[in-house]
Amino acid sequence: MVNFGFTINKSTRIDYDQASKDVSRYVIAHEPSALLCIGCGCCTATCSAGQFTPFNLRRIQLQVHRGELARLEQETEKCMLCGKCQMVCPRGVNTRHLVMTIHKAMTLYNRGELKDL
Amino acid sequence: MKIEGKKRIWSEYQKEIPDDKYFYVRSCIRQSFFPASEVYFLKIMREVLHRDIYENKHHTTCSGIGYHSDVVPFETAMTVVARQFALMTEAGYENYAASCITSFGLYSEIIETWKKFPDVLQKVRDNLYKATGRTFEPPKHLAHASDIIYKVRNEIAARARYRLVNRYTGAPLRVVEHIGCHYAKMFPSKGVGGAEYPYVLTGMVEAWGGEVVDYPERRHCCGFGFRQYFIQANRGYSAANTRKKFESMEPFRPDMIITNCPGCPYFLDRWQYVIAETEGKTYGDNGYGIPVFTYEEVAGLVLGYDPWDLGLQVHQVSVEPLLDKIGIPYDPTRKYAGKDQKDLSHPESPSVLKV
Amino acid sequence: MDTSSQRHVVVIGAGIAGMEASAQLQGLGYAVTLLEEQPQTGGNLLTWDRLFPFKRPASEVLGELRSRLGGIHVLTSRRILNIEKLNAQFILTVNDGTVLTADAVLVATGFKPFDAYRKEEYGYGIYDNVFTSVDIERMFREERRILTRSGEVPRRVGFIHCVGSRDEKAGNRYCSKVCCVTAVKQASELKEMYPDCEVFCFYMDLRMFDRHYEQMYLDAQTRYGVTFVRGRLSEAAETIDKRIAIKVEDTLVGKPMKMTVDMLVLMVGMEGRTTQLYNSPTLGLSVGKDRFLNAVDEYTDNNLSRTEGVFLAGTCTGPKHIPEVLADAGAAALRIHRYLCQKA
Amino acid sequence: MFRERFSYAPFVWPFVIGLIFFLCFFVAAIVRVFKELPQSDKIKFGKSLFTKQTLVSIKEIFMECLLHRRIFQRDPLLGFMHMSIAFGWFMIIVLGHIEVKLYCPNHLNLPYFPIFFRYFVKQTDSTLGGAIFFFLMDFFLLMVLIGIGIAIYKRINSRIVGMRRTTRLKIYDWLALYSLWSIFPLRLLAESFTSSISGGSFLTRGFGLLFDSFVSNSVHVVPTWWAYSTALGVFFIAMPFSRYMHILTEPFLILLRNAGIRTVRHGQGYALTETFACSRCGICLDPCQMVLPGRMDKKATVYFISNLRYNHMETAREMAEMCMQCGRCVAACPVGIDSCRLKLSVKTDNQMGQGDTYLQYLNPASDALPAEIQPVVRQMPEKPDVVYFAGCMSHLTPAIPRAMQTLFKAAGIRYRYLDENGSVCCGRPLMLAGQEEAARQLIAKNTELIVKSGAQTLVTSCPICYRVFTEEYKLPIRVVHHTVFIRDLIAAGKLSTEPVQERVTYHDPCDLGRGSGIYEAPREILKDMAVLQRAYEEKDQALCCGGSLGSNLMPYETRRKIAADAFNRLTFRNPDVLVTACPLCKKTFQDVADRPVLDIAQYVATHLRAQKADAAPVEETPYRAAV
Repeated sequence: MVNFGFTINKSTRIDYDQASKDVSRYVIAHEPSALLCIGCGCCTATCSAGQFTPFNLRRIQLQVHRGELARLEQETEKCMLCGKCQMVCPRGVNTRHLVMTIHKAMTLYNRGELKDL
Repeated sequence: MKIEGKKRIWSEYQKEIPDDKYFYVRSCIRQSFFPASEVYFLKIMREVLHRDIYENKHHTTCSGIGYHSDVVPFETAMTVVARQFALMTEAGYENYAASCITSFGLYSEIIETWKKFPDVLQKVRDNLYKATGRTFEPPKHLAHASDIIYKVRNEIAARARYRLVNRYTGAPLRVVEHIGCHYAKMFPSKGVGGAEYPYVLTGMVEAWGGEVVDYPERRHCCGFGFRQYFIQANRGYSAANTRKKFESMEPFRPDMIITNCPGCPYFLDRWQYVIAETEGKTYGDNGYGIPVFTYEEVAGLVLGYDPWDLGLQVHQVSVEPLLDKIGIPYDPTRKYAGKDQKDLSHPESPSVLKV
Repeated sequence: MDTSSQRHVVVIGAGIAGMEASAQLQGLGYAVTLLEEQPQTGGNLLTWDRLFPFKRPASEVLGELRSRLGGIHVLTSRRILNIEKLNAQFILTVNDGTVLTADAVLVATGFKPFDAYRKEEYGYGIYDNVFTSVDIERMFREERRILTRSGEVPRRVGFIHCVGSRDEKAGNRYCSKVCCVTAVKQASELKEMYPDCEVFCFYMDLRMFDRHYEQMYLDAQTRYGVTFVRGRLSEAAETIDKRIAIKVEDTLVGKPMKMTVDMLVLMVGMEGRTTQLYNSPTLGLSVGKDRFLNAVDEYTDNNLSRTEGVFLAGTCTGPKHIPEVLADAGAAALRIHRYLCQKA
Repeated sequence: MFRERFSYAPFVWPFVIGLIFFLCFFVAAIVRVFKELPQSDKIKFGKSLFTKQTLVSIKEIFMECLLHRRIFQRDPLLGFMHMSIAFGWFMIIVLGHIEVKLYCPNHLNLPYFPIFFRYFVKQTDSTLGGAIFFFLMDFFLLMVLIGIGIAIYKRINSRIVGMRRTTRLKIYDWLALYSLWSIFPLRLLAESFTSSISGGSFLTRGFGLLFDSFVSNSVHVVPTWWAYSTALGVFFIAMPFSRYMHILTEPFLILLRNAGIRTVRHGQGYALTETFACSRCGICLDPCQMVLPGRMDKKATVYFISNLRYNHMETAREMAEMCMQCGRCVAACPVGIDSCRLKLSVKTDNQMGQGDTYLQYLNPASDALPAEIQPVVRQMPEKPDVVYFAGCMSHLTPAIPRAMQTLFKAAGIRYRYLDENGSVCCGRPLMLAGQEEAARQLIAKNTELIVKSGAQTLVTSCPICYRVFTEEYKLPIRVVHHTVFIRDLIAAGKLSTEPVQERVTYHDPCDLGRGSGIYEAPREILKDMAVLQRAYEEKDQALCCGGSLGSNLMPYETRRKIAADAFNRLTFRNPDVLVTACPLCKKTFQDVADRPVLDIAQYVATHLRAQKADAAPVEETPYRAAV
C-alpha cells in the first residue's frame, strides 16, 4: 500500500439498498404509532432536552427508518422522557415509548442481538 | 433501455457544427499530459480529412482553470478570451475550435454573457483595446474539438483499419463514454445530444463499431473538480468520486472508456492506480484496470496509427489487453522508446494494479 | 320540444365538465350540441381505473355522466375547423362539413397530462421501468396487475410526485393539485395488491387538500405501510438488471439518498390543452403563461371568457378534481342561462 | 358426659398430608422472603417486633384478615361474605382447639384431632358447657356456610356484591375453590350424621334428625368424614398454587408493611409477599380505567400480579408498561398491595444506558446545560421568598405559570421563576418509565439549582414534579404544591377572591390526590369562591385523566377514550367549570371538554379581588373566550 498523503473519502449519503432495516422493523413492531409521523417537528420544537442538546426526535426516528444508525443509541440517551412531545404530537404518536423503543432496538442492534423479526 | 426515447432527445439537441475552417486552440492540460492527442487531431483533420485547421502559437491559456479555482475573476477571464478571439479575427477565421472542455464551457459562458449583456462585451472590447490594441469579433460558431470529430466520424469510419469490435467474439466492444462536465451541463443546447444523454462520443463509438454502456453514474464528475484536486488533503474527495463511477460501471464490465475532457482521462486513469494501491480494488479483467482514452486516441487507433505514436504508453492503465482484443498490432519493445529509439526508462510497476 | 324557438348552446369537449354542463343546460331547456375530438365521450376519465378518495371505478362515474346525456346532440370524432360570429350567433364549421350555429359556446377542453419525456433526467421512454401515473392506471384498468417491463412482480416501487408541476425547468410553476392524492391512492392500491412490495412516495409537499384525503394518507402510512420521503427526485438511471437507481435527498434527515427500485412511477401533472381553438380570434380566449385559460375575473366570474357568449368550464381554467369540475360545469351552465335570459 | 371413642381413624390422612405439605411450603416461603430482604429491612423488621407497632399490626390483622373491614367499607354484602368465611372458619378452629384443651387436656394433641373432634369424642349437649360449645360451633359453621352460599352466588351474579366483573381463575384456583366450597357443607354432613352419637346443636342435630328420617345415618358417618378430610387435604395442597395462599400471607404482609418495608425488586422479599398476598378478589377490576373504558380487560392489576406470581414476566412487563400508574387499584385493594410500586420495579429491569452515558449533558463537567440555566440563577433576587418551578408540562399550559405570577405579585411575594426558559425535567417521568438511574441525574441537577436559589420555599404547579420533589429529593427547604400555597395565602389574608356565581367541580390529579394526599386544600379554596359540586368519584376514588406519563404503551386513541369518559363522569352534575390542579390533566381534558377546564391557580387569579394598588395583577384572559 502506498501512502498518498490522503485516504479516499467514504460516501456519506444514505445507501438505502445496503442500509439495515432491522431496527426500523423492530421499532415499528413494538411501537406501531411510529408509522404515523409526518415529520412536522412539533416534538423537537417542544423538547425539554432539545433546549440543551441537539436532540431531535423527528430526525432520529427517520434515521431509524433509513438505516442511519450511527450514534443513535447515544442520541436517544439525551431524552428526559418528560412527555411534552407526546402532548403536542398532532398524529398521536406515542413518542415517549418511541424513544425508549429506539433505544432498546439500538442497544440490541449494537450488541448484535437484534433478531430478524 | 428504449433507444427510440434517446433518439427523440438527441433529435432535440442538434447543434450546427461547421464542416471546415477552424481556428484551433490547445488545452493546457492536454498538451502536457496527452500531447499526442492534439497532434493527432490536427494530423487527422489536415492530412487525412483535408480540412483547414489554423493554429496560432501566440494563444494563451483561456484562464479557465484559474477561473474555476476562484483565483481569476470573470472580467479577467473575458479579456483573456477576447484576446484569443482577436487572434482568430486577425487570422480571418470565424469558427473557433477548443481542445479543452473547460475552455469550451468558459467560451460558451462568455459568449452567452455577451449576448445577454452587450455593455459587458463593449467593456471587454475597450479593455482589450487599451491593453493590447487588438480588436475582435466573437466567433460565429464555437465547437469543441470532439464536436468536429463527431461531425466527421463517418468519414473516419470509412477510412478505418480497425473497428471497436472484439476480434475473438465479433461482439462490439462495451465502451463507457465520459463527457466533461463543462461540455453541456451548463448549456445543454451547446452539446451534441444535450446534457442528460450526450451523443457526441456515443456517435463516434457507434460509427466505429462499439457499443455504449449506459451505467447509473454516467453523469457523475470524474472527480477532478479543480479545487478538490489541487489541495492534497482534499484529493480523497476527488478519488471518492472516481471510485463511485467505477463501482457503478463495474457490473457492466466495460472494455474501455472514451473521454472528451482534459482532466477526465487523466483522473479516470490515474485514480485507478490510487484506488488499487490504497484499497486493493481493480476494475478491469484479471487485475488490470479499464483503459481510458481520449477520442483522438481512439480515432487514431481506428485509423491504424501506431499506439506508441499516439502516446498510449503514458497511460497508467495498460492498453495492451485492449489492443489485443481489437487486434491492433504493437511492438512491446518500442513502448518506452522515445524519439530515435532512445530508451525513456521504464516506470516502476505498481504493487496491486496489473500493468 | 319546439326546436325552432329553442336557444342553442355548443359545448366543446365531452369530458367531465362538458358532459355535466351539457346535461345541466339541457335541463334548463336549451338545445345542446356536445362536440368531442375523440371517438368517445369521457375525456381523461377514460384513461383512469379507480378514483380517489374511495377508489370508485371511473367507469361508474363515466356511466353516470353519460346517462345524463339523453336528448343531447353528441358529435364525437369532430374537430372545429372554423368559428365565425354573425350578430350574436356563433357559426361553427366542423371537419365533417357540418355547420352549427350557437347562441353561446362553452369551452370545456380540459387538460392533458404532462409529457414525462420532458423530464429527461427521469428517463421516461428511455429506461424500461419508468412509468407515469397514467400508465399505472392503464395497467390497473386493462391488465389488473402491475408488473415490471419484464413481467415480474415489483419488490420496490417509487412514486415521484410533482413531475411537470411546480417545476420552472419543466415550464410549469403551478401545482396540479390531484397528483399527490393520486400517488397516495396508487401507492395504497399497489400495497393492497402486493403487501410485500416496498412502496415509497417522494414528495416536495404533500397536498392533501380536501375532505377524506388526509385519511387516505393516514391509511397509506399505517394500513398499507407506504413510506413517504420528503425529497424530489434529482436523477434516475438504469442499472444492469434494468432496475432504476434513483437519487433524492431525504430532506428531513438532511442527507442524500440512493435507492434502487424495480419500478419508478412519475406522477405527471396537468397541462393546459393548447389546441387550435385557443388561437381563434372569434373566441378571443385569453391564454395564461401557464397555458390555462384566463377568466374575466378569477374570483367572481370564473366561467366567463372575455368574449361575450363564450364561457369556460373545467380544467381548461386550471387544475381541478372531479367534484370541483362538476361544480364548475354546473356554475357555467347557470352563467350561460343568465346570459341567454338577459339577451332574450 | 364425655367419652373419647377413637384417637385415630384412617380418614385423617388426606387432611394430614395436605396440612404437612402446606406448612412446609409456607415455612420455606417465609424463610426465602426473609433471606431476600435487604439487610436494612431485616433490621427494621427485627426492631418492629414486640413494640407498640406489633399491637397495631395485630389489630390490623384482626380487622382486615378476619373481619375484612376495607371490603365492608366498599360493599357490606361483599364484606360480610369475606368476613363470614374468614372469621367463621377462624372461630371454628379456635373453638375446636379450646374444646380439645378443655375436654382432653392430657391428650397428645395431634393436629387432626380438633378437626375431626366430633368423630373422635362423644360428648353430651345436654350440659350447659356442652350446649354452648355445640351452639357456638354450629353458629360459626352456619356463618361460614352463608358466606359460601354468597360466594357461590357471586360466581353467577357478581353484581349483588357490587362488582361488575370478577376475575378469571386458573386451574389451581378452581381446584381450591371447589374444595373450599365443599369443606363446610361436608363438615355439616359429617357432623350431622355423627350427631346422634357425638351430639350436636341446632344445625347439626337438626340435620341429623332430618337425615335419619330417610337414610341410615350410621352408614354415612365414615364416608362423609372421609369426604370432609379429602376436601381439606385437596384444599391445602392446592393452596400454595392458588390465590388462597393470601389467607396466611396477608397477616405476614401486614407485619412487614407496618415495619416500614417496601418493594425493592419484583419476585423478591416484600414484593414476593405482596404477590402471594393477592387474593385475586378482582376488586381492582372495576376501578381500572384500562378495563373500562379502555377495553383492555386483561391489563388489570389482578392479572399483572398473577402473571408475576406465575413468572410470566414478558406479559407482566407489558402490563406494567401499559398501566397509567393512577393508583386507583391501590386505593381499592383490600390487602393494601402497592401494585404501582410493583409495576415500577418490573419496569426498572430495562435501564436505558448506563448512568454515565445517559443524560450526559447534565453532568456538571459538561457546560451545555449551565450556559442555558446559569443566567436564570444569576438573575435571582438576593433572597427570593419562593422559587417557582412550573414544570415541563406547564409550558404547554401557559395560563398556569401566568396565573401563578399574577398571584405572587398580588400577594407581594418575591419569587424566582426557575424554569422560565425551559427546565430540566423533574425526573418523575423517567422514574415512571423505570429509568431510576437517569432520574437521579436530573434530581441532582435540579437540587443544585433549587438550593442555589436561596429560597426557603419551592412552589410547583405540577403534581408530577411535586410528588418527586417530596418523595425523592432531599431538599432542605419547604416544598409545596400551588394548591396548598394559594390556600395558605388566602388563609393568611394575602389574597382574597370574589364570589363567583357558578358551579364548580374539582378533579383530583392522581399524583396530587392519591399520590400526595392533598385533597382538602383545593376544596377549601373553591368552596369559599363558588358552588363546589362533588364529583361522583373523588378524592382517593378520583379518576385518571388518561394523560398519565405512567403508561409507556397506551395508544393515543385509548387515552382519548379514557379522557372523554372521565370528563363525562366528572361533569355528571353539570358544573359550569371543571377545575383541576395539574397541567397534564388540564391539557388532556381540554381536548375532550365541552366546558372550561381551568387550573385552580388560574381560577383564583381570574377572580382575584383587587387589593393593594401597588400589586396590580397581570390581566387574566377570560377563560370563556378560550372555549
